[in-house]
Amino acid sequence: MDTLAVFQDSLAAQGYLTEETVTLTRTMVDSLMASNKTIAADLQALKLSAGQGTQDNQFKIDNLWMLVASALVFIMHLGFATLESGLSRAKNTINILFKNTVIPCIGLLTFALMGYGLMFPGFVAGTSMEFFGFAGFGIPLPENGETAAYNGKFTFWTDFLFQAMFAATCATIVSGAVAERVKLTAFLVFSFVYVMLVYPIIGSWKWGFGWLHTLGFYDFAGSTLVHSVGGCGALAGALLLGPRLGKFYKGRINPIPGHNVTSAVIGTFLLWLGWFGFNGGSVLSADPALVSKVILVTCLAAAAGGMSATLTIFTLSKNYDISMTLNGILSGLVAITAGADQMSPLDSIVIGTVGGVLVVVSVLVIDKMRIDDPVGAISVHLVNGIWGTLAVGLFGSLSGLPQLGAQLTGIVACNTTAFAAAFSIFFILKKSMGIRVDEEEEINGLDTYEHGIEAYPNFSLK
Amino acid sequence: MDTLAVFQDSLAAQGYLTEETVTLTRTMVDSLMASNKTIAADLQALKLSAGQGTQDNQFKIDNLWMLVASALVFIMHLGFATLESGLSRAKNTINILFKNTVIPCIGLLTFALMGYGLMFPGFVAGTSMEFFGFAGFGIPLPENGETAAYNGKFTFWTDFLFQAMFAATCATIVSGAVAERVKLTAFLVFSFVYVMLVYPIIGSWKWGFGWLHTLGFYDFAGSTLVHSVGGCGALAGALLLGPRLGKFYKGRINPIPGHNVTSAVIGTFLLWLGWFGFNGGSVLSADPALVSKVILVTCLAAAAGGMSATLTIFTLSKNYDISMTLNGILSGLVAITAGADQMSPLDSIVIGTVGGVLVVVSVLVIDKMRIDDPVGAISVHLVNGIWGTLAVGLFGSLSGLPQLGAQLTGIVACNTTAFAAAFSIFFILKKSMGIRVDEEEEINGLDTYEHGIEAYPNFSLK
Amino acid sequence: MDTLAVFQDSLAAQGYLTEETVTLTRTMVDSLMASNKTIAADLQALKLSAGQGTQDNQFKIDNLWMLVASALVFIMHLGFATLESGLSRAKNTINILFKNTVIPCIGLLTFALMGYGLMFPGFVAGTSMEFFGFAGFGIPLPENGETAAYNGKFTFWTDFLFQAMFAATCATIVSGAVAERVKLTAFLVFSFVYVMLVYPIIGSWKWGFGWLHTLGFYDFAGSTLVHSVGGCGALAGALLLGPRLGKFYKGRINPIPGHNVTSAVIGTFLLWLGWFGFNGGSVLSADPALVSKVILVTCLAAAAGGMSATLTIFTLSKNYDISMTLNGILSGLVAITAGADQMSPLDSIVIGTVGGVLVVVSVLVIDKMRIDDPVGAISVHLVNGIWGTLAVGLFGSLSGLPQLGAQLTGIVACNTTAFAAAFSIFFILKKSMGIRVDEEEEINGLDTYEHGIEAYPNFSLK
Amino acid sequence: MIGIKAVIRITKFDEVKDALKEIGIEYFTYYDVRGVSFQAEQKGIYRGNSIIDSTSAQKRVLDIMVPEIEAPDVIACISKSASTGTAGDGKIYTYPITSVVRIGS
Amino acid sequence: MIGIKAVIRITKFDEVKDALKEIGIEYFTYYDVRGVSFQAEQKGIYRGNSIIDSTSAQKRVLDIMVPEIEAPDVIACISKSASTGTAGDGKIYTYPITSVVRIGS
Amino acid sequence: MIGIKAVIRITKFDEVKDALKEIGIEYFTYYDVRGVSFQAEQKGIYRGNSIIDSTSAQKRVLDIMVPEIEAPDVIACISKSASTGTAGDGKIYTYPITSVVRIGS
Ligand SMILES: Nc1ncnc2c1ncn2[C@@H]1O[C@H](COP(=O)(O)OP(=O)(O)O)[C@@H](O)[C@H]1O
Ligand SMILES: Nc1ncnc2c1ncn2[C@@H]1O[C@H](COP(=O)(O)OP(=O)(O)O)[C@@H](O)[C@H]1O
Ligand SMILES: Nc1ncnc2c1ncn2[C@@H]1O[C@H](COP(=O)(O)OP(=O)(O)O)[C@@H](O)[C@H]1O
Repeated sequence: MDTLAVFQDSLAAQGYLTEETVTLTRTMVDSLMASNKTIAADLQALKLSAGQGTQDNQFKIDNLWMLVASALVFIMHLGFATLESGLSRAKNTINILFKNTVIPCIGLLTFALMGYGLMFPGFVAGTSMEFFGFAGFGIPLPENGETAAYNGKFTFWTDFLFQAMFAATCATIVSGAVAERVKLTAFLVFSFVYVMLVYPIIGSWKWGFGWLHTLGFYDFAGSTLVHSVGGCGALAGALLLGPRLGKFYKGRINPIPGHNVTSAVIGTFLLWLGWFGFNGGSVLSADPALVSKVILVTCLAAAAGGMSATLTIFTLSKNYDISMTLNGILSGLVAITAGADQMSPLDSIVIGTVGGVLVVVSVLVIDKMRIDDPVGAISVHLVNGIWGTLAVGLFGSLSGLPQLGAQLTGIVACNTTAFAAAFSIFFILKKSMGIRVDEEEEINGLDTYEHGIEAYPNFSLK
Repeated sequence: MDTLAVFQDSLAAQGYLTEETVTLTRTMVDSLMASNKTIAADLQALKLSAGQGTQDNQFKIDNLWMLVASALVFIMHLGFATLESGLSRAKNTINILFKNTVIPCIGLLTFALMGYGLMFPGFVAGTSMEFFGFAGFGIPLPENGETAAYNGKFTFWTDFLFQAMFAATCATIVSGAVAERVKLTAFLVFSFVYVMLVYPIIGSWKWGFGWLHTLGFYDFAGSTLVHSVGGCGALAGALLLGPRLGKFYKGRINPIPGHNVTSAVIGTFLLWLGWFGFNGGSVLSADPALVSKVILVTCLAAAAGGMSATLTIFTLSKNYDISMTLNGILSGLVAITAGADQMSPLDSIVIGTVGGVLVVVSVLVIDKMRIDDPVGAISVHLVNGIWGTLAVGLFGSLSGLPQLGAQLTGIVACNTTAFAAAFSIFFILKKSMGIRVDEEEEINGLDTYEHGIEAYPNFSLK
Repeated sequence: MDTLAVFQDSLAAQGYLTEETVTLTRTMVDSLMASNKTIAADLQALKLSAGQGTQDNQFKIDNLWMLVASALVFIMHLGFATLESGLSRAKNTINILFKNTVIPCIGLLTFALMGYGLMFPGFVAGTSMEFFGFAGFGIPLPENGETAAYNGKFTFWTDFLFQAMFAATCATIVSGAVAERVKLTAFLVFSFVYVMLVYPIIGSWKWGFGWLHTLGFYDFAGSTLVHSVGGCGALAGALLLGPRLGKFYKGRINPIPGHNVTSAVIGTFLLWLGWFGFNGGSVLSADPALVSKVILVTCLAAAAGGMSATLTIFTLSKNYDISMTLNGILSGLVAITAGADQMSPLDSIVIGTVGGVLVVVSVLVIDKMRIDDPVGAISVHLVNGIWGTLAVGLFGSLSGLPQLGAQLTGIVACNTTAFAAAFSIFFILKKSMGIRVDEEEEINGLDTYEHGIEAYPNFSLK
Repeated sequence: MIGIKAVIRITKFDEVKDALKEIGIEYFTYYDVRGVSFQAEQKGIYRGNSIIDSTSAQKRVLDIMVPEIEAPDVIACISKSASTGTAGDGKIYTYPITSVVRIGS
Repeated sequence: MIGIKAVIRITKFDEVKDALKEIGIEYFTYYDVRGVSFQAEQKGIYRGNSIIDSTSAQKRVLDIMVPEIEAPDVIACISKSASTGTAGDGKIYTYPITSVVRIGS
Repeated sequence: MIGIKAVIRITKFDEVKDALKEIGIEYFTYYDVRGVSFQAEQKGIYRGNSIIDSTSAQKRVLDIMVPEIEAPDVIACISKSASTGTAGDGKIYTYPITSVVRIGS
């Protein structure tokens, strides 16, 4: 830029007049101006193209992360399958694995059919007080749905995929609590309705910009919208089914250990891994600060939950109960989910620690209440879903009385609705087709009755 | 830019002449021009550097996705290992796991040695009608192989890695069909030859820009080139080996259930997960629209395949046969593979649904034909590989008679070649070293004979 | 730019004077200059913004890759859990799974508490000769810790997470060697101290820019700093504990096979998968050339290690011992870790091949020395950690005598320190609380004593 | 002493055990066996084909050594508590025991 | 009644079962045991060391109660169908049964 | 011939086996059973609740056929080698064997 300065200096110094002057022709001036114009236009074009290139790349990265996150959430279904079947008896293994295999299939298909339209009905963000809306069946590609114009971060396909992977989760949660005695067909009908209607409608209240969103309720990745909603279904199912034969035998609580701790550990680790995407993907972009903090606090809460549950049960019963350690890890994960983007590392450790204590106490209390939850789904998902949602009002950047009020509103609204819906569905099924297998089937195991074979038929005998 | 306009306006308005004029010296004009030149040069430099920065980032993202996709395809080998061993008896578990563990090792090493050179021989894209070419041994780094100059999207190393992960898959597919009776050493020799020579040569016809590519044959991620080619090996092996002892006993079809459904479920989920990379990576960039759509339709096809297989077998035999659900999911995945980038979500559901029906029917028919395929590899990979390849001519953006013709040509050419090659290799091995273990080994299990121990030696007894 | 040339040409051609001249007013000249200034300023702004956009994206990609790599390293903990428990007897399964579940929890929490401050004490890179430093407790966010200003590539949270995932690994390695006889509480105390103090202090010598870094010691991703350090703990533990009952019975070496080869195979594949992130993430950016090459040579070394171990044990004992194949794969991975960014594909195959031979020989020799290492942890992690670190001086871009010297210094320093520390901790524990369970507990299995139940209680009996 | 070997349904085990406890049996031994009865046929269905297998009815054997005089009570007790009234309930055998030694004595 | 306890190779089980069916045996019970014979030695190899174990030959025990008069036929039938002609084919024992009760009757 | 049925602790198996080898026993059969003794109570703890189960003491049964004259030695040998001196060491029964046939002969 110094040359211009020279120009200016000479003008100034010489009073704009010297002997050896240069007289310009019109052509000369025109061409000088044209030069400037060309440069300016060039600059404008570059501004656009550089901006476009930058935006394309940012779109590509954000979209890529959301796809990777979807893959991570997908693998949670295997986590649920192995965790739940590991904590149940061998004779019901196929049954549980089967449920957890078809649920993601059902979830993807029904969410494409109706769920997405119910969950994102197009409420006006910030002002809508609506409870229900429906954007229509199917997943027609919106205009520009495949470009950055869709939402600046990922394509419509990515959006749907990530949401659909979440959807099936709540039915999977129910599966664990009703394990070893529920009639398969009845459970499939329940899952179908719950995933296609109940989950997305409640979800629309917050994530679809409905009334809870307007009221300021906060649920980052679904402590309430996914886990509590699933947990309510678990509670309703467990209540209506009654306990497994022998669980409360002669006035005693009779523990029924699962058949495969290796499987349960695999499941828990896969769930934890999946949570990298469940929470990390809920940032809805690859924003470095936010995603890295979210994943970090998620891991710290899981670790704290695992350790505190371990120590709590050790204090109470003097043994290292691995099933409680696993439940504790999951509790930390569920509890941090509602506020994962609002918490400091220290907050997350506190939240996870409380979650780990809560899950152990809750498992014992639920047993005492004569509710039979084979895998602890109610304690992990419902109790800690509530705790985590509350915690947003107690810790982190949003904490404060008004937020606490909003959180309580959301908790009460979502849980009563979910419980009422789940209870109704199970109740209708109970009165119509029946929801519990007969005694002989339960004793001999559901596998041979509904699936034709056992899970390990050629295992020990040659 | 307004200042220039002011300049122009004043020129115009004043007829280029006023009283208070400014006379320019040569220095002044020179420096004005120099200023413009500097700006122009700066702009040019920025254009380059911004473009470079953008391109660097795009290269980084695309390359990253391809590496993540390679990792996902890698984990499919564990998927195959657990699926196949889960569907076989405990006494042959180590044998199957061993095969599926060494196959990726063999695959990586032989693909580096020769396979890559055979698969990408440097045919001229669009005109080559060649059937065979060889670019040479090893994987010497091409000039600029580590920069965006290589192909604009990823490095040569990434390219090789992704391709090599695919390569071993077809031998893994064969492994399932010949399980529980094949001689280990013979199978290893077969795998070695099949992966190093047969797979890449057939692959070069399309992906190496050979004659099938020129004819317009389309196979996005390998319904034919990977799955059918593997399925042909499976069929040839099953035919030459004959059925397992007791499978067709006294004129009856005698089902031989596997030993570990948990393992089979783990395997299927890992394969589905791997398919995120198998199909998603075959886009060969992180293009948001394409990758997200490919992954979405892949998942929808899997879900549809799983549900339709479940319902089909339920209709036929009145039980929820989880092995068929798992096979159905895989069938959907195999079937969508050939046209995953060409299909709408609805197309993919249709393709997956048909795949799920096909796999059940095919398993029953193959049983009736007295061909013994313990894990259903032929039905999943060959039958649905053919179906998926055909579907490109029937559904989606490429559909139409000409494409259908091209697809048929490719199907016939690849499958007959693969089958002939596999049959020949197995036949030569049968006549020379023998391919089937002796009866006593088969009855007692291959594990103790070839591997020294059983898979679960300290499981039930302390 | 041609317009300017026209201007210049006309000036030159006409001796700066023609009849039809244009006289400029001061306003005109001012506006011309202002125009130039505006353009220049615009250009400057664009330069910054384009640069910023590019840098933001680059930051986003690098950070994303580091997070994905952290997830991959995380899943290695499940790999260790399933590998180690699979290679042990069923009666100790919960015990091993429990250890490997709480270790990552302990690792994350203690690394947040003290480990990170010990590992990165702020030594002056390149000149520091320090052995010890401490940056303080906890993980307070440094200024700009969430922006690219932190290190240009990823956020502080990402940095911590990736490092913390590494930290727990060395305790996990020890777990395998002391399996089936160590007292759980003692082991937890050991892990706590080892992960919180020993690992990070030794790590600071190189990765914290301490004295070994200054001396030129090279350890890309931790053949020595992670694996050998873990292996030293394994050796110290195995020595102080003594062999399992019955392992060396009546002068014979009595093999004690594990209970679940399926589990061991799952573990090995997950470890291999995790190594994509362990080595690939150690590039500390998503640099396409480096990351792709690192992952490729990692895979090649694993494949070569697997094949060479398979063939070595086959030569020696005429069977395909899958446990050796698995150990061989891991050996290749450990061995390539120190120089993964320095090796050509061919180098890596050689390094892996030697690793595979070494592990087999080492397992046999360690048995002969009457040291009982149930899963081969010493052979895999210590022996091959040393081999891999040495190999940096023998192969690849750094090879040469000076480097070999630096490598030897590092190997000796780290291993003697780690061994001395581990031995001291175990020794103090042995003298105080005791480190070995009593005979009855060992015979009946640790699970029922410390954990209350067995791992597969409802497996074979209904 | 006499040995009583009762082949019962596994699903009846808890009831039999409780019944035995009530009549004062202090110890018994049990293990799982498979009872072959050639009438039994379809035992499952896998991949569309029935598993026709006469070998797969799982049963549990209780092996109880009692003074001869107690045998009829024990037999009656098992016979009652193990019964479902349908085919396949099992059988009870007795066989002579010629001596008993307590280990370590 | 007499009890026949036949220790056979597992691999011969199907043949024995079919043979028994043919001679009209309607029920029998079986379970798996391990036969120790101190001659037997190397039973596998793991991580380069042989597993020397005299305890690991898996055998199957068939337990059949038949009227005394049928016993010789059943024994002959098993002896024939379970034989491979090589060492380790197993043995057949008989022992007295003093009473049989059908559960529930 | 006489049949010796010894119910022992699994943890004592190796010692008993070696002891039997030393006194010249060539073959025996064993299988795992569960011994119910109604005294036994807490058998574990899971999710905070004790597993009260009288059924879970795992035992191993050794079944040995010997000429009647050898029986006392074998019984003494087992009784000694299987003993820990604490409750739960097990029992040894004998029962008559009426005939033995070697399969295939
Ligand atoms: N003769 C026999 N020899 C050995 N075991 C027998 C005999 N008869 C019955 N059993 C055993 O008793 C079990 C139950 O048979 P049982 O109750 O007699 O059948 P059902 O009620 O149809 O008569 C059989 O599965 C078998 O294990
Ligand atoms: N004296 C015995 N007491 C108990 N079981 C025996 C006896 N002799 C043989 N057996 C059982 O019969 C099985 C087969 O042994 P056998 O066929 O006699 O071997 P061989 O053919 O070498 O003589 C043995 O593994 C063991 O389970
Ligand atoms: N009367 C019996 N009938 C059947 N089995 C018995 C009997 N008494 C003991 N047993 C078996 O022997 C095992 C060991 O019992 P034992 O050693 O007598 O206990 P204790 O040492 O407390 O007297 C029991 O678990 C059971 O399997």
